[in-house]
Amino acid sequence: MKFIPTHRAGIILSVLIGAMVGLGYFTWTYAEGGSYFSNDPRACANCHIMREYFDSWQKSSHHSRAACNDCHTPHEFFPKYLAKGENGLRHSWKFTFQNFKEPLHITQTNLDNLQVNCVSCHEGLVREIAGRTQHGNSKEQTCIHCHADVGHGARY
Amino acid sequence: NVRDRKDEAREVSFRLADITKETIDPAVWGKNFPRQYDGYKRTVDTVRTRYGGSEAFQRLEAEPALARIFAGYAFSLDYREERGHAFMLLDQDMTRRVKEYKQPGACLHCHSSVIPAYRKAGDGDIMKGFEKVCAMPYTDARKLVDHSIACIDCHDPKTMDLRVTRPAFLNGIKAYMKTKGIDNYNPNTMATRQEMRGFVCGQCHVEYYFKGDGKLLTYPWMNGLKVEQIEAYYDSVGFNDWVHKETGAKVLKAQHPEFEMWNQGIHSRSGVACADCHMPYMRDGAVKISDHHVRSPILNIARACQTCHPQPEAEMKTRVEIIQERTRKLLDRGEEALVQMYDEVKRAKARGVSDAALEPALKLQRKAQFRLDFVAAENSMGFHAPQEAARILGEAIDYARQGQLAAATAVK
Amino acid sequence: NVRDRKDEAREVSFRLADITKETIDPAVWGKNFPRQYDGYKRTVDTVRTRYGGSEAFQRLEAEPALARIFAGYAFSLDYREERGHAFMLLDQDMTRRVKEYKQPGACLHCHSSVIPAYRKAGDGDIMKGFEKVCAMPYTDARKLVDHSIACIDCHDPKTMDLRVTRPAFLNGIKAYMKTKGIDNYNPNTMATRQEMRGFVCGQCHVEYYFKGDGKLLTYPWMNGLKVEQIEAYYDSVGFNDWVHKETGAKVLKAQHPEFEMWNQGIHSRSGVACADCHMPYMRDGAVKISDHHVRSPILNIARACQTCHPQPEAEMKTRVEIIQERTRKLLDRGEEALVQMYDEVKRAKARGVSDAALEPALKLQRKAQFRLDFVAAENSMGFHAPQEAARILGEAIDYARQGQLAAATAVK
Ligand code: HEC
Ligand code: HEC
Ligand code: HEC
Ligand code: HEC
Ligand code: HEC
Ligand code: HEC
Ligand code: HEC
Ligand code: HEC
Ligand code: HEC
Ligand code: HEC
Ligand code: HEC
Ligand code: HEC
Ligand code: HEC
Ligand code: HEC
Ligand SMILES: [Ca+2]
Ligand SMILES: [Ca+2]
Repeated sequence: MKFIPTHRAGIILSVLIGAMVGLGYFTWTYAEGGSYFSNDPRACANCHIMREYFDSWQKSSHHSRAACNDCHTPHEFFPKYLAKGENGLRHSWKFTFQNFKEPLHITQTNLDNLQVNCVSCHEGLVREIAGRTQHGNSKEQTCIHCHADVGHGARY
Repeated sequence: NVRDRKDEAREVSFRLADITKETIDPAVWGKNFPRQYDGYKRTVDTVRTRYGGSEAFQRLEAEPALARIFAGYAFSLDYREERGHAFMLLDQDMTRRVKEYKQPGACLHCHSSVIPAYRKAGDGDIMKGFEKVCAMPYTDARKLVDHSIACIDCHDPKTMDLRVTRPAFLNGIKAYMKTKGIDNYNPNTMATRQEMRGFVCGQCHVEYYFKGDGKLLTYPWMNGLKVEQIEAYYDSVGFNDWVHKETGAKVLKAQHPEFEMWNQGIHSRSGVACADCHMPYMRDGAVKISDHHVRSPILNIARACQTCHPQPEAEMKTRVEIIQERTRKLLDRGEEALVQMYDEVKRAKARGVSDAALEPALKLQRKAQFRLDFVAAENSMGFHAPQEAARILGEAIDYARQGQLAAATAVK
Repeated sequence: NVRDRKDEAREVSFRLADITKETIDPAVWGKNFPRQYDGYKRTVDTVRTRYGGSEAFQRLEAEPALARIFAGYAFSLDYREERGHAFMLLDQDMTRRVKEYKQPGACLHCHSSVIPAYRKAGDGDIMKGFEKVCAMPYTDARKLVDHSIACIDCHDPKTMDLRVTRPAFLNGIKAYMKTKGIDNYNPNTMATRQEMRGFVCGQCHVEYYFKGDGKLLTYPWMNGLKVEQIEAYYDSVGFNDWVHKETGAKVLKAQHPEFEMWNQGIHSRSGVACADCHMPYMRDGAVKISDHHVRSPILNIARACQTCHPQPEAEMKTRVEIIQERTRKLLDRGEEALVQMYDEVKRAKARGVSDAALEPALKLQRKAQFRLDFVAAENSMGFHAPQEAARILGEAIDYARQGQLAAATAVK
């Protein structure tokens, strides 16, 4: 399941970095987009709309075991910073222009990353059940199908 | 200690025994997968829950109206609460419905590990063997099998992936998918893993009938899975299970439509499959496995419900019971209406009303009876689709009372 | 932009205006809480949903059976879909039920910001004033109020905490809590915040009747909140709303039992209150506020449902519609049964059957009619408690058909 940074990923990364520079000072710094490169959960909460996720994470079963990035970004170096760049840019942009839909909902790509992360920490335990696919149909059974509350507590 | 656990975790699937598509005996599979085999063996347990569980009590005694509802049919002789998978072949052998009635080989499709027998009977062609065995007398076909459900019925012996093998299901699901515009549906290549976690059970936990003289086991899903769609199919082919002894109505019996009802419920819409509740994951040493002790989730609420529902166990149990009690009360009401209808029909006959004049009443009986039974024979007492179960019973009551009225006002 | 938003987050509540327990005018409150006031004003919107929404169409036209069901009662003249809170006083003034019938001051309890008027009429004692105003003719009482629901009806003017003020609710909930073994229940001191998010609505969205000659507005919860418990109370005090014109039955009308039905549903069991769906949190700049545009959640699925249910909007809409459609179909069935029952009673009368002989049929009509209306008059088309709604309708159908049968077989 190791993610090998491909040539394409590299190109995207450079384009993204270029775009970020282009976006200029305001969006990135004032909206604290740089927070994305920190591993400190408080950095995420720099944006007030991340606040409730920070709060709920603190009350969740994983607050002493996993921080935001442990679940939400790939663990390997290149994919990690690619994801952070992509997310950071998109989120900063949307935050600045307030054009996102609420309630927030995790994207499919980030959901896939999340799944990989659950499995990577819990590999031993779930080796019998994870990674099993159905005849070429790669649709996994996701962990959060049952454990939706691990990161942020129960929804209600 | 930790080291032990880590070691344990590594040796999850030893491949001691060689498993082929002919290996029925679960003990052999169990050499490779002892944890799952352990659970599987525990389906011999017998514990009762309020409306379910695994004690084979006589339903006809618990609910005397049933004897009249099934008057003239084998079910009025012997009809029990079902129990664990371990008993399926034994219970079929022992029921008075088999001992005192002639049954076809079709019965074995869902009560035994039958695929190798089909393969053999069909000279390698399972579908052909299936057709052949269906038509045989039960006693003859019985000699071809010797095991109730086994690992091979749900698993691919090479990959251990889930797969479905039952011919009647393969035909049925293909017909059903066609109603949704999907041609040539093959679950083994087209279903997601989560879907397979329901389909493997849908192989058997479904409404069925024996089609024509060949007694071909058929799932009546050509119009859809809802009760009125199934009824419409039976009407269109002019099928009836038996003639009601008290009234002479041509009636239908519903059998365990768990798959069909679950399909109408909110859990199925949310992608929650049978295995999620009836085979929840459990921790066994350092690994998590599927609990192969298939049983009532009420006996295992912590694992079956609480990963998704954080409420306390007692609360989850109460939720189930509220749903089941509402269903049970409507069922009682429906049974009373049916029985009163029979009385009315008998009074009409005593008055000398002709069969022709009673025809409308008997047609209504057919509708009422099938709906009532669709809920009564479904084994979750409404839980798999609470509002749908209540809706169906509301219709059953309506038709039964209309039938009663038709009989009461029929003129000779 | 971001700077604005950061600033905004800081200045949540300015206190510009002074608010007292006599301040009805929401515009004054609005000075301190402009965001909530903005939403509040939007309840003038009129948008229709499949089974609800805020367009005041004539229900009697949409559903012709209703005119027969309410035969002889004011509701057979004018009965509309309700609309937003802004219209409550206007709609009461305009209905032919008020214009062409004599109504008591009791009506104003739920259609106006009436507490200061009660206080005045009771010389400082709200409960006494309430009793007095209930007994007045509508036209006289009407002069005491001049505003539909206002901030003061749900909020404590000092703390802005939720509170309930309506005397009939305070009496009703006290009686209900007594059935659960809790004496002297006072929601304003004993309820949790989450409970209050339902109680403020339960002040008005409930079944009621006018007790005795004093027309005292009363919530019939002395045995509990379920339909048969309410019916038992009415039976025990010998109450009926009117005499059915076609049959002569003494019947009951149910009115908007949202609070009672919601109480039977899974959302209420899970602690999900009215405000969670009908006044969901919304972000206004950097602050989160409760959306004071109280309306159908179908028009606001993202906020009303998706905080708890991650499924797509279209899926959530479909879920609601599946539930509502099942309810609607059973309702249709129930209405048909009722109407056919009336016909049967009329035929019996034409045959010369005595009133005494028809008594059993008419008793059944009362039961059927109250149950049917309990679901029909509840404004969520079954959504607030899907299985319970279907159960009640199943019973309604049963009683209506039994009544029809009783009439058909009654001998003179
Ligand atoms: C243990 C894993 C885990 C940790 C740690 C974690 N999250 Fe999450 N997060 C999740 C899961 C799982 C979801 C998706 C929930 C769902 O779809 O039900 C999610 C969803 C989200 C969402 C989108 C909202 C949604 O419901 O889809 C945001 C925003 C978010 N997390 C932010 C954070 C922040 C900020 C932190 C750190 C303070 C954090 N998360 C820590 C697991 C985690
Ligand atoms: C610049 C402000 C800001 C910061 C800092 C921030 N977020 Fe977000 N976040 C947003 C906005 C805006 C959205 C909504 C984006 C959308 O709807 O597409 C969002 C959405 C999300 C989502 C759900 C949507 C998705 O893309 O999957 C997740 C998960 C998330 N953030 C996690 C994080 C984590 C983890 C951090 C810290 C590493 C973080 N956020 C820091 C503003 C921020
Ligand atoms: C950074 C590592 C890490 C990540 C990522 C992670 N976990 Fe965990 N998780 C742990 C640790 C450590 C524990 C506690 C020890 C244990 O039980 O293994 C734990 C405990 C759990 C538990 C048992 C306690 C509880 O909350 O019920 C569950 C279930 C669980 N994790 C599921 C998940 C899921 C699902 C994800 C992905 C959304 C996830 N974990 C992501 C490290 C992680
Ligand atoms: C969300 C959980 C859930 C799902 C999904 C589910 N069931 Fe059930 N099932 C239950 C509950 C709860 C009962 C009631 C058990 C009782 O009364 O003891 C039940 C009862 C049953 C029974 C009777 C058990 C007994 O004790 O006699 C059978 C058989 C059954 N289900 C089969 C199925 C099949 C087949 C499927 C999928 C098509 C399915 N179930 C899906 C929860 C579920
Ligand atoms: C080969 C046919 C077949 C398949 C496949 C099958 N079942 Fe069964 N099941 C049966 C029969 C037959 C019985 C009744 C056995 C008896 O009463 O002797 C039964 C009984 C049950 C019971 C009742 C147990 C009790 O304690 O009362 C449950 C629950 C159940 N099955 C669930 C499932 C689930 C879940 C699946 C899929 C994971 C499944 N079944 C797959 C045929 C099958
Ligand atoms: C389509 C699959 C299927 C077929 C075909 C089938 N069964 Fe079953 N049978 C089941 C399932 C599933 C159960 C458990 C659920 C239940 O009892 O409702 C069961 C339960 C039983 C039971 C135990 C409960 C009871 O009813 O007393 C008996 C006995 C039985 N079957 C006999 C038969 C006989 C005889 C036939 C042939 C006429 C037959 N079965 C055909 C699936 C099937
Ligand atoms: C279909 C439901 C389901 C899915 C999907 C699922 N789990 Fe679980 N999980 C459970 C149940 C049930 C338990 C409790 C087992 C027990 O108590 O024996 C559990 C327990 C756990 C535990 C805690 C074990 C312990 O006792 O400490 C962890 C960690 C965990 N799961 C991780 C995962 C991960 C990672 C995934 C995805 C690969 C996953 N789960 C997918 C149902 C599920
Ligand atoms: C009634 C159907 C059924 C029968 C019979 C059955 N299994 Fe399973 N088995 C399942 C289901 C469902 C899963 C979960 C698969 C998934 O999630 O993809 C499963 C999973 C497994 C797994 C994967 C790990 C796990 O526990 O989830 C193994 C190994 C396994 N079964 C072995 C066996 C063995 C050995 C037998 C016979 C003793 C057996 N099974 C009989 C339905 C069955
Ligand atoms: C894999 C997740 C999962 C499992 C396991 C599960 N549920 Fe659910 N349940 C859901 C979802 C999803 C819903 C739909 C509502 C929602 O979206 O929250 C739901 C809804 C319900 C409801 C409300 C619907 C209704 O019909 O009234 C009840 C009650 C319920 N579940 C009980 C149970 C019980 C009892 C069990 C165990 C036997 C169980 N559930 C197992 C996910 C699950
Ligand atoms: C879980 C969400 C939820 C809760 C909690 C809830 N409702 Fe509703 N309500 C709905 C939905 C969905 C509808 C259907 C709207 C439609 O058909 O347009 C509805 C309809 C209504 C309507 C009719 C609206 C219209 O458009 O005509 C009223 C009035 C109402 N509810 C009042 C209440 C009251 C009072 C409570 C608490 C006692 C309550 N509701 C609790 C979701 C909810
Ligand atoms: C003082 C009495 C009163 C209180 C308190 C009250 N309502 Fe109402 N509500 C009404 C009346 C009267 C109407 C109908 C107005 C009309 O048709 O003119 C109504 C209409 C509605 C509607 C229908 C709106 C539409 O668009 O059709 C909804 C939804 C609703 N109320 C929900 C609530 C909720 C939620 C609460 C509590 C937060 C609440 N109400 C509190 C009296 C009240
Ligand atoms: C217990 C509170 C309460 C009382 C008392 C009350 N109403 Fe209402 N009224 C409501 C609520 C809540 C609604 C919105 C829900 C609905 O229409 O079903 C409503 C809606 C209405 C409507 C608009 C819909 C329609 O029915 O045409 C009219 C008109 C109306 N009421 C008139 C009256 C009259 C006249 C009286 C006195 C005889 C009265 N109300 C007494 C709470 C009340
Ligand atoms: C039908 C009842 C009702 C009416 C009328 C009403 N509110 Fe509210 N209001 C609520 C509810 C419910 C809440 C949520 C309170 C909670 O969660 O504790 C609320 C919350 C608030 C809050 C707290 C912040 C927030 O938004 O959650 C303020 C401020 C407020 N309302 C102001 C007003 C003003 C100003 C008016 C008149 C223009 C008004 N309200 C009319 C029911 C009402
Ligand atoms: C505050 C949380 C919350 C909100 C808001 C909410 N729900 Fe739910 N919903 C629940 C819970 C809790 C359940 C019960 C099942 C469970 O435990 O998952 C549930 C169950 C359901 C079910 C299955 C039960 C049934 O009766 O079939 C449906 C459908 C549903 N919700 C739809 C909605 C819709 C539509 C809305 C918005 C109008 C909504 N919900 C708003 C929490 C919520
Ligand atoms: Ca059983
Ligand atoms: Ca409306």
